[in-house]
Amino acid sequence: MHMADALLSPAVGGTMWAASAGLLAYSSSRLKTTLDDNRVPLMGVLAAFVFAAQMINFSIPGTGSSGHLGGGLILAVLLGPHAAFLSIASVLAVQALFFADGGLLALGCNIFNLGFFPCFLCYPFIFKPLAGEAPSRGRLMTASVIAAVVGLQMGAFGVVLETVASGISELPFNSFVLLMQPIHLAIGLVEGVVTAALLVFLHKARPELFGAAQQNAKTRSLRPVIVGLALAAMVVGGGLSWFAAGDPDGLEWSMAKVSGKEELEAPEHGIHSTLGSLQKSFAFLPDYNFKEPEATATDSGKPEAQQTESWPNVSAGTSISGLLGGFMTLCLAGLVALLLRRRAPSKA
Amino acid sequence: MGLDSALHEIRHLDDLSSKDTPTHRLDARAKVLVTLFYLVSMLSLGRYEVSALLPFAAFPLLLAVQGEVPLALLLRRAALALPFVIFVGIFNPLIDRAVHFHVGPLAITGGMLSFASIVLRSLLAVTTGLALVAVTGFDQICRALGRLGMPTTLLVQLQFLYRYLFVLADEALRMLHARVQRCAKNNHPTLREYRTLLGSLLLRTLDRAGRVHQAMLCRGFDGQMPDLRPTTTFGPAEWRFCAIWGLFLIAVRILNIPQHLGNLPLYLGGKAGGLFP
Amino acid sequence: MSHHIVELKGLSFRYPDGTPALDSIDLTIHHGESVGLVGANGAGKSTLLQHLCGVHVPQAGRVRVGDVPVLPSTLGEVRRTVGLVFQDPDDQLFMPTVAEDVAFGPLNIGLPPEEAAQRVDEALAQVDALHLKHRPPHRLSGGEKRAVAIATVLACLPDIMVMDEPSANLDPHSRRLLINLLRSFHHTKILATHDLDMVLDLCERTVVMHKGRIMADGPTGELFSDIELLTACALEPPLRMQGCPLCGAGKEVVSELTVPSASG
Amino acid sequence: MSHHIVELKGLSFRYPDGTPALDSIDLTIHHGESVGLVGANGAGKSTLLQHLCGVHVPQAGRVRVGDVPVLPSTLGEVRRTVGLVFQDPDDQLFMPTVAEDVAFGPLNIGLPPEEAAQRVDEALAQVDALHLKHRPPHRLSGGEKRAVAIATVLACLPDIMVMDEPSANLDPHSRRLLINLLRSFHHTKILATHDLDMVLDLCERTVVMHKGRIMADGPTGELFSDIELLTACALEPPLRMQGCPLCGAGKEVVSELTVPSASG
Ligand SMILES: Nc1ncnc2c1ncn2[C@@H]1O[C@H](COP(=O)(O)OP(=O)(O)OP(=O)(O)O)[C@@H](O)[C@H]1O
Ligand SMILES: Nc1ncnc2c1ncn2[C@@H]1O[C@H](COP(=O)(O)OP(=O)(O)OP(=O)(O)O)[C@@H](O)[C@H]1O
Ligand SMILES: [Mg+2]
Ligand SMILES: [Mg+2]
Repeated sequence: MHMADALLSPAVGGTMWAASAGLLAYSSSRLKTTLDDNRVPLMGVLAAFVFAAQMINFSIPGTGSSGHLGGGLILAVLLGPHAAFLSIASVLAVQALFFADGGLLALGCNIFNLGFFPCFLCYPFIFKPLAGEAPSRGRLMTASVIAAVVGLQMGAFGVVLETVASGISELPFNSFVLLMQPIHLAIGLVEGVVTAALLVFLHKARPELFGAAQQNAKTRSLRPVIVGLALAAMVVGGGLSWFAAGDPDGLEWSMAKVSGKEELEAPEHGIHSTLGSLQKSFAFLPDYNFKEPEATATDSGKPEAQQTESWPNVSAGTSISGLLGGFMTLCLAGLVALLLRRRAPSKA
Repeated sequence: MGLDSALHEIRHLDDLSSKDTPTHRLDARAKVLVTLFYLVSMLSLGRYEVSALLPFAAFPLLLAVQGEVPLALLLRRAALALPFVIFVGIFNPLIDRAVHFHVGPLAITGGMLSFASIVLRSLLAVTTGLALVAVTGFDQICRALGRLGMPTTLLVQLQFLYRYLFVLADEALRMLHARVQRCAKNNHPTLREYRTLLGSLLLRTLDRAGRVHQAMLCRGFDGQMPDLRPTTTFGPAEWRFCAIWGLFLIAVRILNIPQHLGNLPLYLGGKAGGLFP
Repeated sequence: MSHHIVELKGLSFRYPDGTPALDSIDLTIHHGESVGLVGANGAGKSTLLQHLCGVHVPQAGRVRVGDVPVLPSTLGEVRRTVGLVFQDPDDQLFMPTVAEDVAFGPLNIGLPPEEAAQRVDEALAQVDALHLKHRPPHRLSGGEKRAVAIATVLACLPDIMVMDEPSANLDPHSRRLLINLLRSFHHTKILATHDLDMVLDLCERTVVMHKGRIMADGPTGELFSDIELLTACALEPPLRMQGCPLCGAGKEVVSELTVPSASG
Repeated sequence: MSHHIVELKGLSFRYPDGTPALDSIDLTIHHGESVGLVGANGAGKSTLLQHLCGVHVPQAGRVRVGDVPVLPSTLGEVRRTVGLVFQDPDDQLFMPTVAEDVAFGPLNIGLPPEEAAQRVDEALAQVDALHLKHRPPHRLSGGEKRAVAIATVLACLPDIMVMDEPSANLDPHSRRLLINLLRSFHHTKILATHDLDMVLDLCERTVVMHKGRIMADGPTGELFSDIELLTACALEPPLRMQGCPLCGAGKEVVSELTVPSASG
């Protein structure tokens, strides 16, 4: 599911844009140095394929509903993480421009949610170890399903974090997670099954193509991926937790709303509110959060709580805990990958 | 969205963008920058702001009118983008029940305000994005982004994607038609059929990519796309466009014009209540 | 059989993006007729054919196949009557093996597997492609693909056979096989093509389209001798009618064209 | 000019999946010659052409273009000499506008932008497509795409022009335009095609391929009268040589084939 502009605050959108732009720059610089140049048209044409494939539905037996390919994982398998990340970004950009899927500000979030997780986490750390060097049909199936499910769970969680951090929607964190994750479990299963089906088909029709892809994959060093991962985890952990950890519980948040007063309700302080919104309007960029909170309070002459109400609280404490959490997540992911890698050969 | 209608929608926007109006002729960088500034300033409004959002409609409206983009198209598309936003926003009225003011007997809660605000934001963001594409064209937007610092690899990517989208989508459509022709009912393919449909399409896609690459090599491609010459310059018209809209956006962002209008009697009549007692 | 009349009345069609493709087409084709549909690139031939099997539904005017008007509700019935062979065989073949591909139609209309298997064999034998039965379609040569694509349609036992540029990309031998196959097929045939020589071989009647309209409709030989008409519609007489280099005949007919002499 | 001789010696090639495509090919083509390459589907025509501009590098035997052997190290030079027009123009047109597409080659060989722009205009004028200059390729009709694809190659000023099935899917009028264009082009031309009538119009020399080998090589008119050879290679005489329906001539030549009489 795409994150939408309307649910996003510019601060969160900007942070995610920065994260995605960094990853895009990194990926394309990596490609420039390693690219055997036949990838250039391959990336573009495969992106067009994914774009078209996303609009073809198949009926899911027994449910009366229909599903389709998402494409992130299959691109990662066919192109490798860096090229795949660029391809997904371009698909999302076209969707944002032509179908307003998500929107321009939310594009950063969407590239991160739908590109980073499948390409840089699920493919190298879940799909590759599980599928192994010479994948059998069964292993392709398991690897794709697990990788796709995990990828979409992460993506959905990203949407939740971004939405909650933006504070435009009132949906409490807990309930939103409970809504989004199960839906995306189903979507992930479909995605995994379709990806696997396609890979099996391709494997049968063009074994030679597969061998080459695997070889490419083998020679690719994991270090940059891990570096990228660490960077991303820091961005997510550090950046987002400023917004998220400040109000961990949406319910509490809305309770605060009840007690707090809003400008609309108090039209009598005309000039003050004008000054206040003047202050605010120059603060829509992320760096707002680095401004001294005191300054805001004194300038507008209103209690700080009111001024920053729709804005996340920044405190060194939450940032540090966010970084710590991000670091722990990264360790956990590494551990899981290690375990999977150990187990993969014994499965064959 | 089905492939059929998706392709049609893209072609339609593509058609509109090949018109020739003064707005179309502006350097794409100006339009892209103003659009981004627009989105940031509009979306940075507080979540209970409804009236303050209204003046922001001026930008997409004027862009559409000057660029001869049918408004109905923009609104129809904007409506299509609403479901997810409503799905997430619909909880606001249920959760945030703090009464902000009364309109007659009706109590307006914060949730209602923020829900209305979300819907309005979505409509504005979507119409603006689409208007931008319709008066600029995909290719020009990509180039503008390239000239503003987007990596070349990504730029080339986007152009390839756009080019082959039409070829592949047409191929896929013909395959779907061929399938439907041999089916008694017009239903979605089963997973098995889907696999082989997409699989065949993927095989052909891979072949095509190989041929395209060969064609590029035959014309001297050495891994570097030749520098695409800028076709437009950032002249006085562009500066004027940026300045006017920049000032306008700052103004409507700072001053809640509708509210000030509403409060006009209040300013005139001193502290005697207001529109919303 | 009256129920295999194909009737188009005042048919107009515009693509969703506004491109006009058909403009008040009136056309009646009787059972057993073999009709060639010719015209420039973009004249509307493919669009017209696609109306006959419900790929497009008429926007103005009406289409009847036999007693059944082509409407969204009758598409199932119409599709069983009309078999369309697409211009690109790759578009038509999507199952993992040739046999499954040919069986797809029969199984979909509810035939039991044994009967479907029999139909597969019959249809493949008709196009001389029985040996390809277990091959994957994407590994066939162009001509083989074309033959199998035709078999997939034959297996549905259509009463009306509609083909879009069937001879493109075929080598001369495969083209000849195709012509002979079609000649042996006695149902109604409608062929859209740029291969006017094939039309000369197969169709007693020809319809010339131009910019979405029918410019002429009559006996093939007559139309193909009308140089003015052909030139106006971006066509030329069939090659066999253009100055045979052995006898030099026909040169005067096509003197308006820059017909070259063979240099060999 | 000796440096525009094309020479293949003992050339063999297998695709990575093991399909044999070329089997010890020996062929020499001199400057200014116009050669038709004909043969059944899958005979190896496209594979051969692709060796001439380094798409494939010889696995056995060698290929020389002028004084330069085709090797990975000389590909840049070879590709500047040989211009290949692909069968499907969609493979060849990948830039956002026609002008940029045609400029792609000139810019890549390092021409300054102004000079490249001039080449674009010249090349487009040659194929009568100057009016398409600012259109995006995905909005052109099939024939227009083909013309632009040819212009992209012309703009590189190749000394040797190599085309793969250039007349497929064109309507007769566009095909005639193409033939006239090619006739006005005086460099070496090599055309792989199933359109033997076009070969008859354009090429004084023809090479017949079959299953990866060269079966015959000689004057076009002579080869095309050798029914036995043609039949063995899944070919037929050009249509214009097959019993012209006006004069009935040539019938005896092709009596082995089931040449039908026009029914109109
Ligand atoms: N999917 C589409 N969307 C918009 N316009 C289309 C579409 N398909 C075809 N057209 C346009 O409709 C007109 C008729 O097209 P059609 O494919 O019927 O021509 P045709 O006679 O089959 O040409 P050809 O000989 O090149 O196959 C053309 O102008 C074409 O550009
Ligand atoms: N990419 C490929 N991988 C494997 N085999 C191939 C590939 N391309 C072609 N072949 C095979 O190589 C042989 C020669 O093919 P080629 O394309 O050169 O034939 P052609 O003479 O151009 O035929 P056509 O007239 O159908 O274009 C054929 O048997 C074909 O199946
Ligand atoms: Mg057609
Ligand atoms: Mg070929």
